[in-house]
Amino acid sequence: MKIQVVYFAWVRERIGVPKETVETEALTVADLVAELVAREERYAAAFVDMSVVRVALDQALVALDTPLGETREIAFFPPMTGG
Amino acid sequence: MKIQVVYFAWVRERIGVPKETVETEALTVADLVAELVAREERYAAAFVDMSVVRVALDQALVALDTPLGETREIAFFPPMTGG
Amino acid sequence: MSVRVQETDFNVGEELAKLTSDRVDIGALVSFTGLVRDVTGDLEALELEHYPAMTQSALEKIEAEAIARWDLDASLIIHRYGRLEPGQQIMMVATASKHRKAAFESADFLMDFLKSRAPFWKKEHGLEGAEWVDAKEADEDALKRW
Amino acid sequence: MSVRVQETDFNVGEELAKLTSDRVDIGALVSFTGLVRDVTGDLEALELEHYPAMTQSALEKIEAEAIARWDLDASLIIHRYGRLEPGQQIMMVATASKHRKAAFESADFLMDFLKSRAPFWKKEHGLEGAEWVDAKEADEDALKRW
Repeated sequence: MKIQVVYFAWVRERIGVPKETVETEALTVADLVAELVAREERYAAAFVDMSVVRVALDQALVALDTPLGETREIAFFPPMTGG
Repeated sequence: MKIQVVYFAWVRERIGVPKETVETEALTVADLVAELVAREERYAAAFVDMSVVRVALDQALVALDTPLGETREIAFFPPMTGG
Repeated sequence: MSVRVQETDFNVGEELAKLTSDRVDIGALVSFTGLVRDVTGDLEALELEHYPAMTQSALEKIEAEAIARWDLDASLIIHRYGRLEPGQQIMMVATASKHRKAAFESADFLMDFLKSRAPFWKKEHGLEGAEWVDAKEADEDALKRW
Repeated sequence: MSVRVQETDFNVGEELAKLTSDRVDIGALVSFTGLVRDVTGDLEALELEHYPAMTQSALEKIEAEAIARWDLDASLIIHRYGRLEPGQQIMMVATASKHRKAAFESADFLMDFLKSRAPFWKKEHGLEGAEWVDAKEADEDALKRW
Protein backbone atom coordinates (compact mmCIF):
# COMPACT_ATOMS: atom_id res chain seq x y z
CA MET A 1 0.00 0.00 0.00
CA LYS A 2 0.96 3.64 -0.41
CA ILE A 3 1.14 5.79 2.69
CA GLN A 4 1.90 9.48 3.11
CA VAL A 5 4.67 9.95 5.70
CA VAL A 6 5.28 13.34 7.33
CA TYR A 7 8.09 14.42 9.63
CA PHE A 8 8.50 17.34 12.02
CA ALA A 9 11.23 19.15 13.93
CA TRP A 10 14.54 17.26 14.27
CA VAL A 11 13.01 14.09 12.83
CA ARG A 12 12.30 16.07 9.67
CA GLU A 13 15.80 17.56 9.68
CA ARG A 14 17.51 14.17 10.02
CA ILE A 15 15.43 12.59 7.29
CA GLY A 16 15.87 15.62 5.07
CA VAL A 17 12.32 15.96 3.71
CA PRO A 18 9.08 17.15 5.33
CA LYS A 19 7.02 14.43 3.65
CA GLU A 20 7.13 11.61 1.20
CA THR A 21 4.97 8.81 -0.12
CA VAL A 22 6.15 5.37 0.92
CA GLU A 23 5.20 2.05 -0.65
CA THR A 24 5.09 -0.57 2.10
CA GLU A 25 3.64 -3.90 3.19
CA ALA A 26 4.32 -3.13 6.88
CA LEU A 27 1.53 -4.17 9.23
CA THR A 28 2.34 -1.97 12.21
CA VAL A 29 4.08 1.33 12.92
CA ALA A 30 7.07 -0.59 14.28
CA ASP A 31 7.29 -2.67 11.08
CA LEU A 32 7.32 0.48 8.96
CA VAL A 33 10.03 2.04 11.15
CA ALA A 34 12.18 -1.11 10.81
CA GLU A 35 11.68 -1.08 7.06
CA LEU A 36 12.73 2.58 6.75
CA VAL A 37 15.72 2.12 9.07
CA ALA A 38 16.92 -0.73 6.89
CA ARG A 39 16.59 1.36 3.74
CA GLU A 40 18.89 4.31 4.42
CA GLU A 41 21.19 5.73 7.06
CA ARG A 42 19.19 8.95 7.46
CA TYR A 43 16.17 6.96 8.70
CA ALA A 44 18.39 5.07 11.12
CA ALA A 45 19.65 8.44 12.41
CA ALA A 46 16.11 9.72 12.94
CA PHE A 47 14.78 6.53 14.52
CA VAL A 48 17.84 5.46 16.57
CA ASP A 49 15.91 5.99 19.84
CA MET A 50 12.18 5.47 19.38
CA SER A 51 11.51 6.44 23.01
CA VAL A 52 11.86 10.06 21.91
CA VAL A 53 9.82 9.72 18.73
CA ARG A 54 6.04 10.14 18.76
CA VAL A 55 3.76 8.73 16.09
CA ALA A 56 0.37 9.86 14.82
CA LEU A 57 -1.86 7.90 12.45
CA ASP A 58 -4.21 10.21 10.57
CA GLN A 59 -3.49 12.94 13.17
CA ALA A 60 -4.13 10.80 16.24
CA LEU A 61 -1.30 9.79 18.59
CA VAL A 62 -0.70 6.05 18.71
CA ALA A 63 1.72 3.51 20.19
CA LEU A 64 4.48 1.80 18.17
CA ASP A 65 2.71 -1.52 17.95
CA THR A 66 -0.44 -0.03 16.40
CA PRO A 67 -1.52 -1.67 13.09
CA LEU A 68 -1.38 0.69 10.13
CA GLY A 69 -4.77 -0.51 8.86
CA GLU A 70 -6.32 1.99 6.47
CA THR A 71 -4.04 4.85 7.53
CA ARG A 72 -3.55 7.53 4.88
CA GLU A 73 -1.01 9.67 6.75
CA ILE A 74 1.55 8.71 9.35
CA ALA A 75 3.52 11.40 11.19
CA PHE A 76 6.81 11.05 13.10
CA PHE A 77 7.96 13.79 15.45
CA PRO A 78 9.74 14.45 18.77
CA PRO A 79 7.79 14.87 22.02
CA MET A 80 5.72 18.02 21.62
CA THR A 81 6.72 21.32 23.18
CA GLY A 82 3.64 23.49 22.88
CA GLY A 83 2.40 26.18 25.21
CA MET B 1 -8.44 54.67 78.53
CA LYS B 2 -10.03 56.04 75.37
CA ILE B 3 -10.17 53.81 72.31
CA GLN B 4 -11.46 54.44 68.80
CA VAL B 5 -13.94 51.72 67.78
CA VAL B 6 -14.90 51.17 64.13
CA TYR B 7 -17.56 48.90 62.65
CA PHE B 8 -18.15 47.53 59.18
CA ALA B 9 -20.92 45.87 57.16
CA TRP B 10 -23.80 44.42 59.20
CA VAL B 11 -21.95 45.00 62.47
CA ARG B 12 -21.94 48.70 61.60
CA GLU B 13 -25.61 48.58 60.62
CA ARG B 14 -26.69 46.91 63.87
CA ILE B 15 -24.72 49.31 66.04
CA GLY B 16 -25.90 52.25 63.99
CA VAL B 17 -22.66 54.21 63.74
CA PRO B 18 -19.48 53.61 61.69
CA LYS B 19 -17.22 54.66 64.56
CA GLU B 20 -17.15 56.04 68.05
CA THR B 21 -14.74 56.74 70.88
CA VAL B 22 -15.20 54.49 73.90
CA GLU B 23 -13.91 55.07 77.41
CA THR B 24 -13.05 51.69 78.91
CA GLU B 25 -10.93 49.86 81.48
CA ALA B 26 -11.29 46.53 79.60
CA LEU B 27 -8.11 44.46 79.46
CA THR B 28 -8.95 42.26 76.47
CA VAL B 29 -11.08 42.34 73.35
CA ALA B 30 -13.54 39.96 75.04
CA ASP B 31 -13.79 42.25 78.07
CA LEU B 32 -14.60 45.22 75.85
CA VAL B 33 -17.24 43.24 73.97
CA ALA B 34 -18.87 42.18 77.28
CA GLU B 35 -18.82 45.78 78.46
CA LEU B 36 -20.50 47.06 75.26
CA VAL B 37 -23.09 44.25 75.24
CA ALA B 38 -24.07 45.19 78.82
CA ARG B 39 -24.45 48.86 77.87
CA GLU B 40 -27.10 48.76 75.13
CA GLU B 41 -29.28 46.37 73.18
CA ARG B 42 -27.77 47.36 69.79
CA TYR B 43 -24.34 46.06 70.90
CA ALA B 44 -25.94 42.86 72.11
CA ALA B 45 -27.57 42.50 68.67
CA ALA B 46 -24.26 43.00 66.87
CA PHE B 47 -22.23 40.73 69.16
CA VAL B 48 -24.80 37.99 69.81
CA ASP B 49 -22.62 35.42 67.99
CA MET B 50 -18.93 36.31 68.21
CA SER B 51 -18.02 33.32 66.02
CA VAL B 52 -19.10 35.44 63.03
CA VAL B 53 -17.41 38.64 64.18
CA ARG B 54 -13.78 39.37 63.33
CA VAL B 55 -11.62 41.78 65.31
CA ALA B 56 -8.63 43.89 64.28
CA LEU B 57 -6.42 45.85 66.67
CA ASP B 58 -4.73 48.72 64.87
CA GLN B 59 -5.58 47.06 61.53
CA ALA B 60 -4.22 43.61 62.41
CA LEU B 61 -6.55 40.62 62.88
CA VAL B 62 -6.50 39.23 66.42
CA ALA B 63 -8.29 36.64 68.57
CA LEU B 64 -10.93 37.55 71.16
CA ASP B 65 -8.66 36.98 74.15
CA THR B 66 -6.01 39.42 72.90
CA PRO B 67 -5.08 42.17 75.41
CA LEU B 68 -5.97 45.66 74.24
CA GLY B 69 -2.61 47.04 75.39
CA GLU B 70 -1.80 50.33 73.68
CA THR B 71 -4.37 49.86 70.91
CA ARG B 72 -5.60 53.10 69.36
CA GLU B 73 -8.19 51.60 67.04
CA ILE B 74 -10.26 48.43 67.35
CA ALA B 75 -12.41 47.23 64.45
CA PHE B 76 -15.35 44.80 64.50
CA PHE B 77 -16.65 43.28 61.29
CA PRO B 78 -18.10 40.10 59.73
CA PRO B 79 -15.87 37.52 58.02
CA MET B 80 -14.40 39.23 54.98
CA THR B 81 -15.74 38.64 51.49
CA GLY B 82 -13.11 40.12 49.20
CA GLY B 83 -12.08 38.98 45.76
CA MET C 1 4.81 44.39 42.54
CA SER C 2 1.96 46.74 43.22
CA VAL C 3 -1.38 47.01 44.96
CA ARG C 4 -4.15 49.44 44.12
CA VAL C 5 -7.43 50.04 45.95
CA GLN C 6 -9.71 52.22 43.89
CA GLU C 7 -13.31 53.09 43.10
CA THR C 8 -12.71 53.41 39.34
CA ASP C 9 -12.62 50.60 36.80
CA PHE C 10 -9.40 49.15 35.35
CA ASN C 11 -8.36 47.71 31.99
CA VAL C 12 -7.00 44.15 32.34
CA GLY C 13 -5.31 44.19 28.96
CA GLU C 14 -3.46 47.43 29.63
CA GLU C 15 -2.41 46.25 33.08
CA LEU C 16 -1.05 42.96 31.73
CA ALA C 17 0.75 44.72 28.89
CA LYS C 18 2.43 47.06 31.39
CA LEU C 19 3.62 44.13 33.50
CA THR C 20 5.47 42.49 30.62
CA SER C 21 6.47 45.41 28.40
CA ASP C 22 10.19 45.65 27.59
CA ARG C 23 10.89 42.43 29.44
CA VAL C 24 12.33 39.21 28.05
CA ASP C 25 12.62 37.27 31.32
CA ILE C 26 8.92 36.47 31.76
CA GLY C 27 7.73 33.18 30.33
CA ALA C 28 4.35 32.88 32.04
CA LEU C 29 1.71 35.43 32.92
CA VAL C 30 -1.49 34.51 34.77
CA SER C 31 -4.39 36.83 35.45
CA PHE C 32 -7.59 36.46 37.40
CA THR C 33 -10.49 38.87 37.02
CA GLY C 34 -13.46 38.84 39.39
CA LEU C 35 -16.75 40.10 37.97
CA VAL C 36 -20.14 40.95 39.43
CA ARG C 37 -22.34 37.94 38.74
CA ASP C 38 -26.10 38.14 38.77
CA VAL C 39 -27.00 34.72 40.17
CA THR C 40 -30.73 35.19 40.68
CA GLY C 41 -31.48 37.56 37.82
CA ASP C 42 -32.64 40.34 40.11
CA LEU C 43 -29.34 41.89 41.19
CA GLU C 44 -29.29 45.64 40.72
CA ALA C 45 -25.89 46.34 42.21
CA LEU C 46 -23.14 44.98 44.40
CA GLU C 47 -21.93 47.39 47.08
CA LEU C 48 -18.37 46.88 48.24
CA GLU C 49 -17.52 48.34 51.63
CA HIS C 50 -13.94 48.24 52.87
CA TYR C 51 -11.74 49.33 55.80
CA PRO C 52 -9.65 52.08 54.19
CA ALA C 53 -7.04 52.25 56.95
CA MET C 54 -6.39 48.52 56.63
CA THR C 55 -7.07 47.56 53.02
CA GLN C 56 -3.87 48.65 51.31
CA SER C 57 -1.61 47.14 53.97
CA ALA C 58 -3.63 43.91 54.10
CA LEU C 59 -3.28 43.47 50.33
CA GLU C 60 0.43 44.32 50.47
CA LYS C 61 0.93 41.68 53.16
CA ILE C 62 -0.79 39.07 51.01
CA GLU C 63 1.30 40.06 47.99
CA ALA C 64 4.52 39.97 50.04
CA GLU C 65 3.67 36.44 51.17
CA ALA C 66 3.23 35.33 47.54
CA ILE C 67 6.54 36.94 46.57
CA ALA C 68 8.25 35.14 49.45
CA ARG C 69 6.85 31.77 48.37
CA TRP C 70 7.27 31.90 44.61
CA ASP C 71 9.90 33.24 42.25
CA LEU C 72 7.82 36.02 40.72
CA ASP C 73 8.99 38.54 38.17
CA ALA C 74 5.94 40.75 38.52
CA SER C 75 2.67 40.89 40.42
CA LEU C 76 -0.34 43.13 40.65
CA ILE C 77 -3.47 43.36 42.78
CA ILE C 78 -6.26 45.82 41.97
CA HIS C 79 -9.42 45.82 44.10
CA ARG C 80 -12.35 48.17 43.68
CA TYR C 81 -14.86 49.41 46.25
CA GLY C 82 -18.17 51.24 45.92
CA ARG C 83 -21.23 50.40 43.87
CA LEU C 84 -20.80 47.95 40.97
CA GLU C 85 -23.33 46.64 38.49
CA PRO C 86 -23.72 43.09 37.10
CA GLY C 87 -21.00 42.32 34.57
CA GLN C 88 -18.61 44.94 35.96
CA GLN C 89 -15.11 44.12 37.15
CA ILE C 90 -14.55 43.85 40.91
CA MET C 91 -10.85 43.06 41.11
CA MET C 92 -7.90 41.48 39.37
CA VAL C 93 -4.64 39.82 40.24
CA ALA C 94 -1.77 39.07 37.89
CA THR C 95 1.43 37.14 38.47
CA ALA C 96 4.36 36.69 36.14
CA SER C 97 7.16 34.18 36.44
CA LYS C 98 9.68 32.23 34.43
CA HIS C 99 7.53 29.12 34.73
CA ARG C 100 3.82 28.47 34.49
CA LYS C 101 3.52 26.52 37.74
CA ALA C 102 4.72 29.47 39.84
CA ALA C 103 2.46 31.89 37.99
CA PHE C 104 -0.63 29.68 38.40
CA GLU C 105 -0.05 28.75 42.01
CA SER C 106 0.72 32.28 43.18
CA ALA C 107 -2.36 33.75 41.46
CA ASP C 108 -4.50 31.02 43.02
CA PHE C 109 -2.90 31.72 46.41
CA LEU C 110 -3.51 35.48 46.12
CA MET C 111 -7.18 34.86 45.36
CA ASP C 112 -7.66 32.48 48.28
CA PHE C 113 -6.21 35.02 50.69
CA LEU C 114 -8.00 38.01 49.15
CA LYS C 115 -11.32 36.19 49.64
CA SER C 116 -10.94 35.74 53.38
CA ARG C 117 -8.23 38.15 54.53
CA ALA C 118 -8.81 41.38 52.62
CA PRO C 119 -11.15 43.71 54.53
CA PHE C 120 -13.97 43.94 51.99
CA TRP C 121 -17.65 43.20 52.49
CA LYS C 122 -20.19 42.73 49.73
CA LYS C 123 -23.83 43.73 49.90
CA GLU C 124 -26.22 42.66 47.16
CA HIS C 125 -28.90 45.16 46.25
CA GLY C 126 -31.80 43.41 44.52
CA LEU C 127 -35.39 44.11 43.63
CA GLU C 128 -36.45 42.55 46.95
CA GLY C 129 -34.06 44.55 49.11
CA ALA C 130 -30.44 44.34 50.17
CA GLU C 131 -28.47 41.56 51.81
CA TRP C 132 -24.88 41.10 52.98
CA VAL C 133 -23.04 38.28 51.23
CA ASP C 134 -22.06 35.59 53.71
CA ALA C 135 -18.50 34.35 53.79
CA LYS C 136 -18.31 30.74 52.62
CA GLU C 137 -16.84 28.08 54.84
CA ALA C 138 -15.14 26.70 51.72
CA ASP C 139 -13.27 30.00 51.33
CA GLU C 140 -11.87 29.79 54.85
CA ASP C 141 -11.00 26.11 54.28
CA ALA C 142 -9.19 27.02 51.05
CA LEU C 143 -6.51 28.81 53.09
CA LYS C 144 -5.42 25.51 54.60
CA ARG C 145 -4.14 24.38 51.20
CA TRP C 146 -1.19 26.76 51.47
CA MET D 1 -15.42 28.09 23.22
CA SER D 2 -12.93 28.67 20.46
CA VAL D 3 -9.50 27.68 19.23
CA ARG D 4 -7.29 29.69 16.93
CA VAL D 5 -3.96 28.71 15.38
CA GLN D 6 -2.31 31.69 13.77
CA GLU D 7 0.98 33.30 12.80
CA THR D 8 -0.10 36.82 13.82
CA ASP D 9 -0.03 38.30 17.31
CA PHE D 10 -3.11 38.66 19.52
CA ASN D 11 -4.29 41.18 22.11
CA VAL D 12 -5.00 39.50 25.47
CA GLY D 13 -7.06 42.41 26.77
CA GLU D 14 -9.32 42.48 23.74
CA GLU D 15 -9.76 38.72 23.80
CA LEU D 16 -10.71 38.73 27.49
CA ALA D 17 -13.09 41.65 26.99
CA LYS D 18 -14.82 39.76 24.17
CA LEU D 19 -15.27 36.67 26.36
CA THR D 20 -17.13 38.55 29.07
CA SER D 21 -18.86 41.37 27.21
CA ASP D 22 -22.64 41.59 27.66
CA ARG D 23 -22.59 38.74 30.15
CA VAL D 24 -23.63 38.81 33.80
CA ASP D 25 -23.19 35.09 34.54
CA ILE D 26 -19.39 35.03 34.71
CA GLY D 27 -17.84 35.52 38.13
CA ALA D 28 -14.30 34.40 37.44
CA LEU D 29 -12.03 34.80 34.45
CA VAL D 30 -8.52 33.31 34.32
CA SER D 31 -5.99 33.87 31.58
CA PHE D 32 -2.56 32.46 30.90
CA THR D 33 -0.17 34.05 28.44
CA GLY D 34 3.02 32.30 27.34
CA LEU D 35 5.88 34.58 26.26
CA VAL D 36 9.23 34.03 24.57
CA ARG D 37 11.80 34.09 27.35
CA ASP D 38 15.45 34.74 26.70
CA VAL D 39 17.06 32.49 29.33
CA THR D 40 20.68 32.77 28.30
CA GLY D 41 20.71 36.31 26.96
CA ASP D 42 21.65 35.25 23.45
CA LEU D 43 18.31 34.19 22.02
CA GLU D 44 17.57 35.79 18.67
CA ALA D 45 14.30 34.08 17.92
CA LEU D 46 12.09 31.15 18.78
CA GLU D 47 10.82 29.22 15.78
CA LEU D 48 7.54 27.38 16.27
CA GLU D 49 6.86 24.54 13.88
CA HIS D 50 3.51 22.76 13.98
CA TYR D 51 1.53 20.02 12.25
CA PRO D 52 -1.16 22.02 10.46
CA ALA D 53 -3.42 19.07 9.67
CA MET D 54 -3.47 18.08 13.35
CA THR D 55 -3.07 21.27 15.39
CA GLN D 56 -6.58 22.69 15.31
CA SER D 57 -8.24 19.36 16.09
CA ALA D 58 -5.71 18.54 18.83
CA LEU D 59 -6.42 21.87 20.54
CA GLU D 60 -10.16 21.38 20.14
CA LYS D 61 -9.92 17.96 21.76
CA ILE D 62 -8.05 19.44 24.73
CA GLU D 63 -10.61 22.23 25.06
CA ALA D 64 -13.51 19.76 24.84
CA GLU D 65 -11.96 17.73 27.64
CA ALA D 66 -11.77 20.85 29.84
CA ILE D 67 -15.39 21.71 29.06
CA ALA D 68 -16.43 18.18 29.99
CA ARG D 69 -14.64 18.35 33.32
CA TRP D 70 -15.50 21.85 34.51
CA ASP D 71 -18.58 24.04 34.35
CA LEU D 72 -17.18 26.69 32.02
CA ASP D 73 -19.07 29.68 30.65
CA ALA D 74 -16.40 30.54 28.10
CA SER D 75 -12.99 29.33 26.95
CA LEU D 76 -10.39 30.33 24.43
CA ILE D 77 -7.11 28.92 23.14
CA ILE D 78 -4.87 30.90 20.79
CA HIS D 79 -1.53 29.44 19.71
CA ARG D 80 0.91 31.05 17.31
CA TYR D 81 3.46 29.47 15.00
CA GLY D 82 6.36 30.88 13.01
CA ARG D 83 9.27 33.03 14.11
CA LEU D 84 8.91 34.91 17.43
CA GLU D 85 11.31 37.23 19.17
CA PRO D 86 12.11 37.47 22.91
CA GLY D 87 9.29 39.15 24.81
CA GLN D 88 6.67 38.28 22.19
CA GLN D 89 3.52 36.34 22.96
CA ILE D 90 3.44 32.64 22.03
CA MET D 91 -0.03 31.62 23.12
CA MET D 92 -2.85 32.25 25.52
CA VAL D 93 -5.68 30.37 27.15
CA ALA D 94 -8.63 31.86 28.99
CA THR D 95 -11.39 30.19 30.97
CA ALA D 96 -14.46 31.76 32.52
CA SER D 97 -16.74 30.23 35.09
CA LYS D 98 -19.11 31.08 37.88
CA HIS D 99 -16.46 30.17 40.43
CA ARG D 100 -12.75 30.81 40.69
CA LYS D 101 -11.76 27.22 41.39
CA ALA D 102 -13.18 25.97 38.07
CA ALA D 103 -11.58 28.83 36.16
CA PHE D 104 -8.14 28.28 37.72
CA GLU D 105 -8.14 24.50 37.46
CA SER D 106 -9.33 24.39 33.87
CA ALA D 107 -6.76 26.96 32.70
CA ASP D 108 -4.03 24.99 34.49
CA PHE D 109 -5.32 21.78 32.89
CA LEU D 110 -5.37 23.34 29.40
CA MET D 111 -1.77 24.47 29.80
CA ASP D 112 -0.57 21.06 30.99
CA PHE D 113 -2.12 19.36 27.97
CA LEU D 114 -1.03 22.03 25.49
CA LYS D 115 2.57 21.56 26.65
CA SER D 116 2.70 17.85 25.85
CA ARG D 117 -0.22 17.08 23.53
CA ALA D 118 -0.41 19.99 21.08
CA PRO D 119 1.73 19.32 17.99
CA PHE D 120 4.15 22.23 18.28
CA TRP D 121 7.93 22.13 18.38
CA LYS D 122 10.19 24.98 19.44
CA LYS D 123 13.61 25.74 18.02
CA GLU D 124 15.81 28.34 19.66
CA HIS D 125 17.92 30.42 17.31
CA GLY D 126 20.85 31.95 19.19
CA LEU D 127 24.16 33.58 18.43
CA GLU D 128 25.83 30.17 18.64
CA GLY D 129 23.43 28.38 16.32
CA ALA D 130 20.02 26.75 16.58
CA GLU D 131 18.73 24.01 18.88
CA TRP D 132 15.42 22.20 19.33
CA VAL D 133 13.89 22.64 22.77
CA ASP D 134 13.67 19.29 24.55
CA ALA D 135 10.39 18.26 26.12
CA LYS D 136 10.68 18.18 29.91
CA GLU D 137 9.93 15.03 31.81
CA ALA D 138 8.14 17.23 34.35
CA ASP D 139 5.72 18.33 31.62
CA GLU D 140 4.78 14.76 30.82
CA ASP D 141 4.48 13.98 34.53
CA ALA D 142 2.19 17.00 34.98
CA LEU D 143 -0.51 15.21 32.95
CA LYS D 144 -0.86 12.58 35.67
CA ARG D 145 -2.32 15.20 38.01
CA TRP D 146 -5.56 15.22 36.03
